[in-house]
Amino acid sequence: LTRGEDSGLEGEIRIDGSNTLRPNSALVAEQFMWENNRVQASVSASGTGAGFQQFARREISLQNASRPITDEEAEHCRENGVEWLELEVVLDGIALLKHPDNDWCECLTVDELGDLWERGSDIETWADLEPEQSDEEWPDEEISFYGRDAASGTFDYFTEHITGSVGNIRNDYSGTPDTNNIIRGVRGNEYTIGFGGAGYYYENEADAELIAVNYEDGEDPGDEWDDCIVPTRESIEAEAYQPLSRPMYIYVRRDELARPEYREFVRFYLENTQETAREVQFYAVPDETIADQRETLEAAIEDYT
Amino acid sequence: MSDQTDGRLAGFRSALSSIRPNANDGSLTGTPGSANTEPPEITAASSESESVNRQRSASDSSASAAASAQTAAAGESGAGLSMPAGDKPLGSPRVDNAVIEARDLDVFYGDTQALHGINMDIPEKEVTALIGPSGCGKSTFLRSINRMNDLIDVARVEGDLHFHGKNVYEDDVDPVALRRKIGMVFQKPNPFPKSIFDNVAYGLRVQGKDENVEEKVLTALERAALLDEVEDQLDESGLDLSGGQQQRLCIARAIATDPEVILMDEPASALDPVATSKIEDLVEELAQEYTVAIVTHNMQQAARISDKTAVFLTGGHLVEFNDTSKIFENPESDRVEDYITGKFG
Amino acid sequence: MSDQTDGRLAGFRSALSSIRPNANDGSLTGTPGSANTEPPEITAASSESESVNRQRSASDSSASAAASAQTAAAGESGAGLSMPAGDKPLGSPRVDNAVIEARDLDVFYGDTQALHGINMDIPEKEVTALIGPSGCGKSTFLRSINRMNDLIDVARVEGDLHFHGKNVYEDDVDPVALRRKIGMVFQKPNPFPKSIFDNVAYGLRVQGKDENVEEKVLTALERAALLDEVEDQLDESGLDLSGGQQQRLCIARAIATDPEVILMDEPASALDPVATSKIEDLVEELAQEYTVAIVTHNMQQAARISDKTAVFLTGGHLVEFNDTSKIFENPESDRVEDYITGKFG
Amino acid sequence: MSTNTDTNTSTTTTTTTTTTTTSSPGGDPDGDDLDFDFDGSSIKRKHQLGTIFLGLCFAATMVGIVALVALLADVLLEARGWLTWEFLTYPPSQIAENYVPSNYGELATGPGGMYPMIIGSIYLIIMTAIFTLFLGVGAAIYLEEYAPDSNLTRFIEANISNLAGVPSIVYGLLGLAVFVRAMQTGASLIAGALTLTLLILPIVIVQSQESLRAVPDSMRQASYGAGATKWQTIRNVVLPEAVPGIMTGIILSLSRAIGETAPILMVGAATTMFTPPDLTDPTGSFGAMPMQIYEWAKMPEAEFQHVAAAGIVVLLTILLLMNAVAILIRNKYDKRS
Amino acid sequence: MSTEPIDLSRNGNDVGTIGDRLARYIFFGCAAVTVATTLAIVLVLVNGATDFFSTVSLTEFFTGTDWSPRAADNPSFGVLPLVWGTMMITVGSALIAIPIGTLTAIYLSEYASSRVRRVVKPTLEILAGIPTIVYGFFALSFITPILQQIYPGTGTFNAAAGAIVVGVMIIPMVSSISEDAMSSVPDSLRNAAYGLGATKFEVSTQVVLPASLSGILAAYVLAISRAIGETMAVTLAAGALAQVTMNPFAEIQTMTAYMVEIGTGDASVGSIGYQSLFAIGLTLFAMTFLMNVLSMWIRSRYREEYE
Ligand SMILES: Nc1ncnc2c1ncn2[C@@H]1O[C@H](COP(=O)(O)OP(=O)(O)OP(=O)(O)O)[C@@H](O)[C@H]1O
Ligand SMILES: Nc1ncnc2c1ncn2[C@@H]1O[C@H](COP(=O)(O)OP(=O)(O)OP(=O)(O)O)[C@@H](O)[C@H]1O
Ligand SMILES: [Mg+2]
Ligand SMILES: [Mg+2]
Ligand SMILES: O=P([O-])([O-])[O-]
Repeated sequence: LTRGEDSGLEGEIRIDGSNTLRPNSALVAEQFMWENNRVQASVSASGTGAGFQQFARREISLQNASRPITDEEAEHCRENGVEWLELEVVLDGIALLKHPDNDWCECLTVDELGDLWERGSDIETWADLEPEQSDEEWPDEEISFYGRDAASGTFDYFTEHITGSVGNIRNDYSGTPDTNNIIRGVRGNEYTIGFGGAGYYYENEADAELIAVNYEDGEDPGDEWDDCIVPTRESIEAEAYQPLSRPMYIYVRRDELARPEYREFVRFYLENTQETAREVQFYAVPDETIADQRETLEAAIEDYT
Repeated sequence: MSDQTDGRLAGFRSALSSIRPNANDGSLTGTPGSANTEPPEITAASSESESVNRQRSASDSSASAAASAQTAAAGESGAGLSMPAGDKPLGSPRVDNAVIEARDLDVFYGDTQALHGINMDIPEKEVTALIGPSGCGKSTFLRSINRMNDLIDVARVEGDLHFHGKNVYEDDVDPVALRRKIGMVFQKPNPFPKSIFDNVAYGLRVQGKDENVEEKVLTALERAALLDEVEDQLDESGLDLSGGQQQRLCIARAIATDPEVILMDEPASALDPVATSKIEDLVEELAQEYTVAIVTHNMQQAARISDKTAVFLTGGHLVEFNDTSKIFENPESDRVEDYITGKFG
Repeated sequence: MSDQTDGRLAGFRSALSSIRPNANDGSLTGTPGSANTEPPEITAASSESESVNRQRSASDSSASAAASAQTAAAGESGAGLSMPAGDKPLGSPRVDNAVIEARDLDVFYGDTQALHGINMDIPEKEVTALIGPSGCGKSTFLRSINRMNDLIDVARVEGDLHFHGKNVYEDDVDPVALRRKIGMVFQKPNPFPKSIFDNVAYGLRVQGKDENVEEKVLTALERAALLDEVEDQLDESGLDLSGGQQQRLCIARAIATDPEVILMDEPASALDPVATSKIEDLVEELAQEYTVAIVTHNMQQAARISDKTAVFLTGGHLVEFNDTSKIFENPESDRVEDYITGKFG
Repeated sequence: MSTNTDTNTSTTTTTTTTTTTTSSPGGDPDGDDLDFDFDGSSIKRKHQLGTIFLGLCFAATMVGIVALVALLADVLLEARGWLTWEFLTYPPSQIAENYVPSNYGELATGPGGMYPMIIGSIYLIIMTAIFTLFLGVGAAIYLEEYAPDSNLTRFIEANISNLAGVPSIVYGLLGLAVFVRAMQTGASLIAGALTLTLLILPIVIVQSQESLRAVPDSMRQASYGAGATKWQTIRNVVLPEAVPGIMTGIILSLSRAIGETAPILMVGAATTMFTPPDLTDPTGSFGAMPMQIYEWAKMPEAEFQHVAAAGIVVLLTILLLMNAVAILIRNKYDKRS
Repeated sequence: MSTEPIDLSRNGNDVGTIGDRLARYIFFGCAAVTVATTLAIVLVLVNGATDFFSTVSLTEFFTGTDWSPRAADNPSFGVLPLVWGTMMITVGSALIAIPIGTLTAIYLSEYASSRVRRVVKPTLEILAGIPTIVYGFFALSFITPILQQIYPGTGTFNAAAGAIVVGVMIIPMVSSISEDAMSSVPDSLRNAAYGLGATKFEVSTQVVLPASLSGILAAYVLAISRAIGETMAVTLAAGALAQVTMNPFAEIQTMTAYMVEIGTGDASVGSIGYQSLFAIGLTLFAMTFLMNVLSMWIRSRYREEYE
């Protein structure tokens, strides 16, 4: 059984890395393969870090990354003579979620969030969390915590930007690799708070609501934005939802650009990623960024043909 | 109190049932001169059961004499085919002091009939031996006494079996209660994988006779002539004993609960001669207090230990029942004689 | 070349071993007048083995006569304990035309000894019957001839067994090669779950005798007196045949590869009389071309079909070996006489 | 008769112990005393207990059955309407709408399905079957036909029974460390198949041993007696006889392997495949059904729960078919013997 | 004739002999693979765990009550919460499977007709053959919603749902193996008890059950061992929150679920998170190994001898 069209291109492209970015790359690969059905672009998701290790060892040809490459990983690549191209392909917003019946907590500052989520936090109930100048009394009910698991880039990013260092998180939160489960967790209990990809929220709007974030220390996002910002397509693509929106990347191996099917695939990726990002609950990077990256790519391709 | 009345009436009732034509068995009704057609005046007899028994056995012996004459003639004409008419065995199947009375007892396994209209009594406090070739239904008969046949899915019993005058196949009889009165010892020693003590105590505990268990266990072991050998190892597993000891353990287990009747199905067939003779001594001993029915393959054994002997022959027929001495010295049936002298079977 | 020399010397060596006192068996050494103290001049004989055999058998008969006299006396004093001295059987265990010669053959299963110093020959193209009570080691001896005992983990063989003068227990003998010369038929018919044709062809195929398979199969079936009955169903499973046919099929399978010797371990014991008599006819037929050794429980059978008979008795001793007519008409040992007349065993 | 009934009622009101004492005068087996408890009224309590116990046992049995029915019904209900021919024959998609049958007509690409994973699983199972057939049967033959009764043999057998109890995820870890990393096969079909092979090997060995043991010794003797060597005997007589049993065991083990998720997950099965893995390139990447189901179950859109259920139905169907084949083989074999 | 030289030597007749000798070594090699597998498992696990324990002390690992392996500035590696999670699932599933499985076995062996047994036993065995991921799905889509109806505080992920599905999964292990053990109790023992006036209930519980105890206990141990190592069902159903809690309706994380988390997540080779995989794997292996040894010991210690 063969599906799709035969463009004459043929070969295997192994993609691995971020769990978070996987759906986007998978969708791009899927669409690419409908047009080039003799190219086998397989997507695995062993995580950004594990992916970079394989990338450096040339075991894979394209790496999904939910964060930029670290110095250590870059060093590793250089040792093996792997040269790469970093392409920003999607934006993600990390949403803070609450139960639909929770009408007391609308907005939290980053500091409040830090106090709430940090390791050893003594905030146990919503009443503990209640800001001084609140209109309403917050219930004296224990909060339950959900979030992405410690093995995810989402987790790394969230902890780094909310509690100040990677991995600094209270140890009674429930971490899961499946954001869906976070939504289910939130839906199951009125006093839950959770964090996870914003896109998942929009798939399950009936089950959860968003908590807005007030980034007092950050750049002023501009006049059109309130202090309390919820992750929406506009707020994220305008990078106003801070600090919880972030770009994600693919890393392309320059030497692989010699292969026509690989070349075509990367081109195809940049062409389609804005659209696919939205389909898999991410947000599109700005047009200018895409245009710039195309030029970089074409230049690199020049070198290898 | 009423139970006692029941017991006293049992003899009468059994007498009644023994002369009632068996509606199930059409073949009987037509048999001329059969004991079943005895004049019904006995039904009127409402005296004590003992006297009923006596009366009956008197009439029976005349009947059986007639039957035996008839069979003897048949036996000459076609050996191997002669059957006592109307499933009435030769000899004297009625005894005065019967505890168990089988009346036209048929047993079927699925479609095959393993016992054909058995009529015989088992006398109290005597040893009754059941002999016959393999497959003739001895075990089947034994098992039908304490309703162990209930445990075989395909087994079906028709006819009556009276225990103290009560038909044990009536609906209101609980086989569990019955088996507490009628103990059983099996062909292969089958001690539980428990200690010797617990093996013997098992029946007591199950039957709720929890007082003086220790004393009762020791008495039972003593009576089973095993106590001396196992006194020091009552806590050890019953499986560690030798075959003969195991079988005596099973006998001790059976008598510990003080049943009235003990059924033994070839209790010595798995044992060596020494163990066998111990068991034989024991059986004779037991007969002083218990009613014993014993199946054996071994003719000499039957001759040695039993008071009465029932000879079954192939096909599930009881051919002759009489005093053991009579059976072994001068059987009425030729086929029995052939069997006993080893000419066939 | 050395093999050949070996073969020629075998007769000599076996003669030597037969007179060597059995060091393992202390009880024997003290026996006065035992055959073991024969003058050693035979060891000097280095002529061709045939002549050695002749010579030996002559001296043996005198020895056995002495032994038999002795045993007869012993037999009267304590039946069941008399053993021929020095494991030397009564009768004439040496034959002129021996194909197989056992010399002081002991077989052990673990610690228990199943055969004690067997000395006997199996003559060529005759039927040799092995009889004796159950458990006396007949099967064990048969299996030690073609080294089927190798397949039993606990079995251990000591002493020599010569096949055409070659000791089959020497290190350089391949049991597989040996079994290709010595076929075997078992107590229970054991055809393979293959077609009749493939059953018979099996031996041919494993032995690489792949030419004219069809012809050979048909010939074997013919010789086994089975061809007529199965001609039309050669492709059907061997398991669909009757017991007697299956056993003839097994015989056909054994002879298809044209072995020299055929060992049969109670080949008819699982069969009915009709099938048995067919097998018996067949055995007599086979003896025209093959050397046959047959174990049987059935004395009449041994008497009917065999030329020589070896009588084993309990404990794994070969008590007497002689012409069948001699054994059945006038055995030297009283115990053999008792056994044959059914007085024991 | 009526008096008898009266006795019944009176005895039920009394306690068991007192009834026992009245109905069996201790130490007096005198036959004249006919005070029998024929109807078992003194043990009524025990009979009631027995009835309750039987009820409990029956209820317990039903728990398992009901759970099975509930599980199958749950999966089937969730999958209803989502399991189509297209689902079986198209590659998977990231877009939930692609799986909705009513959308099929208006899709830009094509319907979503699990075709490459079905084929991937089948390839995985074929390779696993080849490895286990060779290793499992070989080991069983060694243990049954060759091994001496030695300490080494006993050690090997104890080791096999221990291996049967090692959790599947530990095998995954083993596969990851040994095949993927040390032997450099990468996250490939061959690494998956080898891992699954090691996982089911102990079960296959034990079942093959049983089948070999069931071949009557008379067959072996007949063969040796005909002058066959050991290997000829094994190949021509023992194996053909044992094959049905061995096949049953292997198929049942494979049906376990085909549903195993943890090992192939550790080994790194791909989650997106457009075309089936290439059997001629065993070091290429691979996908398999359970991995895909796990992936779908983790997807955010609620629709994917149904897609996962549809995938489960496909997996269970294949699994039950394999079981059915095993049972057929066993039944055929049983009839023969 | 009888002196004609005869060649019975090995080389003289070479049909199949080479294959014969080769076969032995090949088959031994196959059997040796199983030993190599065990060796490899131990080596891989010990090797990885050694790296882990060069950073983390054994005391911390086995006595710590906080499992935060990924915390950047102050990770802590107390395995207790994971072991606790595994224990909750194991004990919970045993509480379900042992009584239900045993009663089922008694029903099948002592009460059911052979026709019922022939149908019910393999039907139940299907339960053990269903992929564990399906159980995970079943827990999320069926069991947990029911639990939430009964006890509203139930979390989306909870130990109870995990324990229930694992319990259901191992019922057939208990029931089938126990039933085999009970059926192999000879009828003579039953007859002995019936002959003494025992009721069916007494025969089943006082005779058959004790007589088949070793088989039944071995079944329990095997089932528990399976529950300890169960992975996908608990990963999906019980969650990923490593905590020590008494509340069965709260989320927990088992050792196996943690391994899946690391296995699918972003643990790079050489990182402490990756190494912890092997430390946990080794602990898991040790636990199931002990269970196996226990089961072998039970079998040999209490081997039934009826004769
Ligand atoms: N459980 C059973 N199911 C079917 N048929 C049975 C069963 N038990 C016995 N039979 C058949 O009933 C007949 C009588 O069997 P029974 O065991 O009573 O004979 P027996 O006289 O005790 O023989 P033996 O001396 O060999 O013990 C036999 O034909 C036997 O095959
Ligand atoms: N495989 C074995 N392992 C241990 N002992 C054995 C084995 N085979 C036979 N024996 C013992 O060796 C002795 C001789 O056995 P063998 O089978 O040779 O007797 P037999 O004369 O053939 O008896 P039968 O006529 O019953 O077949 C017996 O005591 C037997 O118990
Ligand atoms: Mg019997
Ligand atoms: Mg024999
Ligand atoms: O899988 P990650 O994107 O969280 O590394």
